[in-house]
Amino acid sequence: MKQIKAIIRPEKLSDVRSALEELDCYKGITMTEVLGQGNQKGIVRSWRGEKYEIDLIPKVCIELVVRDEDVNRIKDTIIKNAQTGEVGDGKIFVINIDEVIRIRTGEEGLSAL
Amino acid sequence: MKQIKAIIRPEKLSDVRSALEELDCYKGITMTEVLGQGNQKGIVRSWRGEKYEIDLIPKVCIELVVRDEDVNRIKDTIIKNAQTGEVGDGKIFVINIDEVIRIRTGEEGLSAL
Amino acid sequence: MKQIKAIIRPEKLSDVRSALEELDCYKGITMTEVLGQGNQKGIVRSWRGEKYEIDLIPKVCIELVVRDEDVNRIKDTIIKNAQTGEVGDGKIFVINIDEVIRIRTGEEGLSAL
Amino acid sequence: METKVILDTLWVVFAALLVFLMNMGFAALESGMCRSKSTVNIMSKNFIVFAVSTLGFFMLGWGLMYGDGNAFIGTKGLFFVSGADNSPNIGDTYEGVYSAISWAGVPLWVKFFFQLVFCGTAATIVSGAVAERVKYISFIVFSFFLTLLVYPITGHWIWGGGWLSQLGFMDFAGGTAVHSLGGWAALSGIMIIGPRIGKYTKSGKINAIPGHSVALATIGALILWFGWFGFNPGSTMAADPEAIGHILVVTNMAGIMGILFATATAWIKLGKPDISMSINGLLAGLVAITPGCAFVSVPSSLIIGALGGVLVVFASLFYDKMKLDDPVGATAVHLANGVFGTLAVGLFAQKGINGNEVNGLFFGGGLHQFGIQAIGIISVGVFAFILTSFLWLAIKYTIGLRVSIKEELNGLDIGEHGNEAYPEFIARKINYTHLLEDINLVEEERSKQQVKVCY
Amino acid sequence: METKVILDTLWVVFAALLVFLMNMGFAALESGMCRSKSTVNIMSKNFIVFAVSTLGFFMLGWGLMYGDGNAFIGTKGLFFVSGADNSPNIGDTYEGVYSAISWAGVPLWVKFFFQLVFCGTAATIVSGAVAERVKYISFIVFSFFLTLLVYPITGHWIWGGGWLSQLGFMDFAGGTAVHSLGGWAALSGIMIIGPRIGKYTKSGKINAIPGHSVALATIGALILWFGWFGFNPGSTMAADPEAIGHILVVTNMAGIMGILFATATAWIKLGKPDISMSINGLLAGLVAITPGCAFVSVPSSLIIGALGGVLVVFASLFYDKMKLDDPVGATAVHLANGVFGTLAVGLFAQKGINGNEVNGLFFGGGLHQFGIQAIGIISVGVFAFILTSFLWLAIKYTIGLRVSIKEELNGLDIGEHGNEAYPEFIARKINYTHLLEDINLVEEERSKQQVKVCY
Amino acid sequence: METKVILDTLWVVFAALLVFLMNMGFAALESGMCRSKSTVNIMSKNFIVFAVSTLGFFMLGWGLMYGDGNAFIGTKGLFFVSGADNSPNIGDTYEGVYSAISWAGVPLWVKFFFQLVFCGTAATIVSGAVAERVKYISFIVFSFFLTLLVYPITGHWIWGGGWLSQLGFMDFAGGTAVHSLGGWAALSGIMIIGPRIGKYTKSGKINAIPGHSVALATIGALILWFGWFGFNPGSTMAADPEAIGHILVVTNMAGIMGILFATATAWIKLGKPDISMSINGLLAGLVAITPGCAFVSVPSSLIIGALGGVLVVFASLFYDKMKLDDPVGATAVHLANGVFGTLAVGLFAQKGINGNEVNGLFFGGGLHQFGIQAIGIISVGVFAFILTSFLWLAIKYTIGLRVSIKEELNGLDIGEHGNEAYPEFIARKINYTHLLEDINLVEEERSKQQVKVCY
Ligand SMILES: Nc1ncnc2c1ncn2[C@@H]1O[C@H](COP(=O)(O)OP(=O)(O)O)[C@@H](O)[C@H]1O
Ligand SMILES: Nc1ncnc2c1ncn2[C@@H]1O[C@H](COP(=O)(O)OP(=O)(O)O)[C@@H](O)[C@H]1O
Ligand SMILES: Nc1ncnc2c1ncn2[C@@H]1O[C@H](COP(=O)(O)OP(=O)(O)O)[C@@H](O)[C@H]1O
Repeated sequence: MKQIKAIIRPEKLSDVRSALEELDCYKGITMTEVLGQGNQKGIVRSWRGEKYEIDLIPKVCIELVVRDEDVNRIKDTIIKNAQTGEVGDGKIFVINIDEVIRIRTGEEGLSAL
Repeated sequence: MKQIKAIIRPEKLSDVRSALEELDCYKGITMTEVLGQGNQKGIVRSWRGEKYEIDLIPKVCIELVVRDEDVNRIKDTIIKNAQTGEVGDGKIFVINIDEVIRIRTGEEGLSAL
Repeated sequence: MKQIKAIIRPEKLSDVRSALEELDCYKGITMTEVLGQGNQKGIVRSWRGEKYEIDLIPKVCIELVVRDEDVNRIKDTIIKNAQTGEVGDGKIFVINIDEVIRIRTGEEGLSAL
Repeated sequence: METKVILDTLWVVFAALLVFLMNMGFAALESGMCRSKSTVNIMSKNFIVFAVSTLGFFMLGWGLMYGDGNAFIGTKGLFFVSGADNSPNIGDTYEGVYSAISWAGVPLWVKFFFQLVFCGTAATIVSGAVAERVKYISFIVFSFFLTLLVYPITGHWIWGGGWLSQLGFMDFAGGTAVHSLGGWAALSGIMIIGPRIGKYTKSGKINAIPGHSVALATIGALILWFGWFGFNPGSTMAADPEAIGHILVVTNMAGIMGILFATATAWIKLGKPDISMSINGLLAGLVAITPGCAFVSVPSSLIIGALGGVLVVFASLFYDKMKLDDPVGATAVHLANGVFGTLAVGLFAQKGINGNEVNGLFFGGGLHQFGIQAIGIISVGVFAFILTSFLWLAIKYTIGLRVSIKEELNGLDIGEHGNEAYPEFIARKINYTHLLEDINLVEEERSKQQVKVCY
Repeated sequence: METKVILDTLWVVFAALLVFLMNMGFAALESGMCRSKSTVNIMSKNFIVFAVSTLGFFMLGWGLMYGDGNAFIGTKGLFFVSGADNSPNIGDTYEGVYSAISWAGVPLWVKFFFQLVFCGTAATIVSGAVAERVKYISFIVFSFFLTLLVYPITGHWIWGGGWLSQLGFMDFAGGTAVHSLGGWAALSGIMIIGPRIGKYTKSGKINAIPGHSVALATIGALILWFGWFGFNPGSTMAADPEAIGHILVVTNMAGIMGILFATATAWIKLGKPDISMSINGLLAGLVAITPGCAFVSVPSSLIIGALGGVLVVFASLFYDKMKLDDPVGATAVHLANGVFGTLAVGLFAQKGINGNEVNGLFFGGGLHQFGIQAIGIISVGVFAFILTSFLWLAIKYTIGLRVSIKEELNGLDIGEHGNEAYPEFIARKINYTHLLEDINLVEEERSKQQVKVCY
Repeated sequence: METKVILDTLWVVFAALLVFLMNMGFAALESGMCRSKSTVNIMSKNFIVFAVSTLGFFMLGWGLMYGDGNAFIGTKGLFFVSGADNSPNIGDTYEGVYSAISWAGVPLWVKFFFQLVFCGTAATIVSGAVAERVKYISFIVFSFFLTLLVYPITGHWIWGGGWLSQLGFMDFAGGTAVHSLGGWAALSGIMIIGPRIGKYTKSGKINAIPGHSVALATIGALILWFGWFGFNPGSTMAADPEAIGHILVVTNMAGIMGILFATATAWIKLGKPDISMSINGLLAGLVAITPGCAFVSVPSSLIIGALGGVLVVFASLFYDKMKLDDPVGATAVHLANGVFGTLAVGLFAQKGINGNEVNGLFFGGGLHQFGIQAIGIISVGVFAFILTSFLWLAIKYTIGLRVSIKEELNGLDIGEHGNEAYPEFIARKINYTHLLEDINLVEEERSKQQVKVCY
């Protein structure tokens, strides 16, 4: 099994999620609010006359653990729906998962997804 | 070494943590507030007469990096204490860790845990 | 490619980030607010006459995905700038990454970093 | 007499300051009912709006409204409240150009300040309706002309000796002069500016956009309730114990019935006692009683408040169905209930209450007064709607009315003000919008560039 | 005379509105001191409680309290404040059925409104104590009967010409009539409803449940302080300069000594100057001075306030030890200090202050007045505690008193109201409860089903 | 006469309570403008400061300020406001030791309370300037001596019959007596305590430290605006309709021009209409008009307010350039504009306005009055700056002035109070400081230990 971890724009989450939900290999998702920095520039703010730059930009990190054979479909769906073509669209990382357990039942492996 | 990453119910964190703390192989924990979606249904809210559903449910993600031989004990302790039997109890993922370093001392490997 | 995941003190983030930005192998970073517990003691607070301890301490988790050959330089830079020598400086974990994709372009592999 | 002037002045100043505090109430209510990414903008709007209103009303508004003149506008002592005036003299001893308000036995500046806070209220009403998308400078310009021109003219008709007051139109504390006027300006605004991105989808779905802080909103509502005890009883502009006591109780009764009935209506119709509806219910009841508070009995006020509470729930749903996006329900509260309350005077007014000489329909007065009320409502409505539409459009085609899509998505706080309201707290975007589904993007197809940079 | 009526009316209206604003103070204080998942619920309770109180007090409460009748209840002019009354006539010229309050020379509706805001305060006190677990509808029903029945009856004894007032019981601004009465209703409530889940464990541990916003709580406390300057000085119900000045200063002195001594006590006993204790100290001092503010000297007020400040800290710890979970300390503030302050009148009262004719124990008056005060406290306490216990139990066994465990864990905001107070901010649950350790689950063993669905 | 006493008392009490409410305004403003990790501390300071001020002003302050005595201090009736006094008698009929304020025809305790709230304001000003680093107990001690000693002495000079008032120094509502005095105390404080960690780096960079809640800050500002309508018009201490009306309008005009010009200045100079500057602009305008509000015309007030609004922006930038870290801009608002406004009296005063007999420079009065104003400003400034510097230093070398670096980094809320303001919300540290770059660490090199434990 693989964990697909994608850093995307918050505005795109809805589009990505509804596209994912239409895939039959979609089982679940876990999401975290993160801050990211890459090629995208930050925004300058000010307070009492002094400017400051927040170069960490709010992003959403979504994680899905899926069967090896589903990685590509999930990946493609994310890319298609999260892409705007502007700098800052984010990244997808794929990581190997050794084990999965469903806490409710104690099931392990693929059936726990 | 392995990273044990578990998505659990927030209400269960105390029970899980105090059980973990009694294990001698417990070294430390890192926790993140996440939102998750799986089989569990969301809750409908409303605002000014319109309903909306938040189908992402607040969960807590705990991560523990442990020696390979301790994975099972940790896993079992989490399952035992996080389980309610209701849909939405969460998942445990196990991921392989290549290296661990303790920043304070620069120690690497098992002694860094 | 490797993911370098470091749990550090929030106060140290600026120092670490500006040091990282000077490395030519630095491409981007994703950061999350986390709570951690290890050897460091928590702080006691009180409310209406009753004390309570928050033994989960606010930390920042930074994640960088880098080429295998850059792991050591990044690691060393983090250690050097995040270290105070006091308990609670945090940990660095290195995890193997199977794939990386840049959502904006669909590029895969090293060029996607 | 001297003592009476002092007493009246104390009362009017006290009441005026309560109304002034409504600025804080509106600021809290409106920002609490919108998203955190617009908090600085809403606070800024509500903060500067009284400054702008003061300027507008001082420069010309007061003169147009209360200056002696014709049935349509004041023409004397127009600028800077500088006409001849020997207040606090009243009646025959009054010499000056502001005779329409010469019945109030307080110094000129006290009159001015009291009228100013009412004018400011009308401007504030608009602020909430166009929130989260209007440009800061455009709102400032609009408010300036609203308080300089629009409010004073209809105000002249009603309170400044103009044709409606000659006709016998009854609007004690400003259900039409203040609330529905502000409501019309809000309505034309939301029609011209369009809904917030994410509110309505092409497929017809209405998305709820919950406010970011119920605490802030509720505090604001409680302050408004408090302020209304200056708004209505203060409109006596005289320390008349019986009238004050009566209006105080009548106002409160309508407010609480508004709460109870709006809460119950929401509970029954929507399944839960949604606090946003309870709050709107309070305000609905208070607005509804405003025009008639001095003319109706306590039992009537219970009925008026209750009807206001029911009305506001249905009005809110109606506006949403019409795809008129009003984040705080300003139109459902101030327009719908300002109109209803003004009509209610024609129904519930009773001879003898505080010296009132007119009976409404339900008390044997027939349809006469009801007709006059309707004429007032319609004429003010048509005039205000057209004039403010023109204003909004003029702004739209000169300095522009709405921020860019990108700025709206990121929040006006950063785009317009360079500030964040809560920079330390981690917020999530509740209302993840299906961008390409949004009705706003239809009209944007013409300007593809804009869509391009919208992310 | 006319001028005096106006002056008194202005003063009473001003004071009443300050007390009205305490609604906002309590709303902010109570929600700030509870968790974010209950904010909508607490705000809703504090918002609707004045509506319900108005209804209760209007329908019957006023009549029971101030209607002429016997030593126990009013029997004339019972319903809808509709008895004969020629206020603002006073003394011999008064003709009507509300003679107990005919000493106040203001119009009837002004009297009513002033008394109403006091009645509302008593109801609000209860709100905080049972917060975070009581069902919304149940609280509404309780408040209705509290203000319709309980508060007016004991109020009749004390202020309505009933047996306690005949006995010479002294309670100037409502230490017993308002505060300890509200406190008893709160106490019976928290005894019957039980503690919040997570507060006490079977092994005897007491868990702190910190409030979600100290900012909100402190703002609330400052507003309450402000409101108290209407509560106490306003109880003159007459614009008497000397009395107003005296009571103003005495009230403030007690409040500040309450702050200073509670802060110091917390600092010494608990190690840090915990702001929750400073806030409770202020309120303790203010409550403690309430019954005697017109009868004691400035130096005495310093002592009373200081004692109140110390008392509230120990009372808070005591209630917690007794496993009586009172999230905002309502009982420690209003009950303990309402009782203490009422007794203090018997100790510190001084002849000559504002026309007072009684000396307390410390000023040579012996134990006489102290005894009367004790009788009043006990009789009101016993009566109120029994009647409100009965009310709570009646509600418990009909519509139910407490939300389900599941709802309590998720927060009442979603369960009861379908709203979230801060939907955009990411919150963590501070008080991760060891669910199976919780004392609430003992009694649930009978109903296993409920435990099942609790997660 | 009796009626006049009542009227004046009502007015003074009303005004005093508005000023009292400024405590809440400052609490909200200051905590909103600082970081969330200091919220409990700031709220605590602003909460206890009125308690401490009451004690200080009651014990000795009042006596020093208003007791009969010499040109420098009062010497009679010094302690506990216990001197002979037959207020509300005035003029020749007055017998007592507080003759400097015997012109006000209200009871002694009313005078005391009114003066107390002004004294409290001066102390509150300091609170914001030294926020986020001062030890709680040290601030308490400082405030005690400020209100016991410093404020009363300069107050005696200006309002207590001392040498400045004999000289003809004009300060109607306390531009110098209250605002610039508080400003000087703040200035000496921030010079001695040093900037917050992270504010200035060794390389000369100035880091913005944004406030944690613009909502809280704006609400606070609106409450302060409201309170100022007690501060200025109330300083008549008499229910004089013309004066009240005039001062009300003049105060508001200066405030709104402050908003408009500060906003515009920020917009032009900094690129965006930063709300923190709009807020400071309001306060700047209000402070600037405070000393002259009874002596200048409405048009003059527009100019004074506008200048205040521009001044505050440049003053803020100037203080930052001087590495004087003032988190809320207290010095830019109260000191700079207190000085400017006091000078402005010498420029804009006009004979005839409210019985004023002096013309300022612009109205043909020459430099005479301007000179007197300058003398007053300088003498009060020098005296206050030296005395408060001495106080701060005395505290620094006894109980210590500043919390440890570690505590400052973690926030004073936990270190000083053991509380968290928002324990449930996940906050991030906006201003990640390059610790080793911070100018504070230079002076710490001596005490390496402290650096060691600082993380
Ligand atoms: N090497 C990296 N390691 C971890 N996160 C990264 C890395 N590079 C980019 N990111 C994340 O991806 C987000 C988008 O990257 P960015 O470089 O701004 O845009 P793009 O990928 O379109 O060039 C960043 O905000 C950051 O969260
Ligand atoms: N495939 C998955 N990938 C990532 N996270 C998942 C996945 N499936 C479930 N989760 C996480 O686990 C949580 C619980 O899962 P859910 O399916 O609701 O309950 P259960 O495991 O009891 O059937 C989800 O809220 C989500 O955070
Ligand atoms: N075994 C572990 N698994 C996951 N996170 C850990 C582990 N050990 C430590 N951490 C994280 O590292 C942080 C610092 O660890 P701690 O033991 O307190 O300090 P030190 O590493 O200096 O001894 C913890 O707060 C926690 O977030």
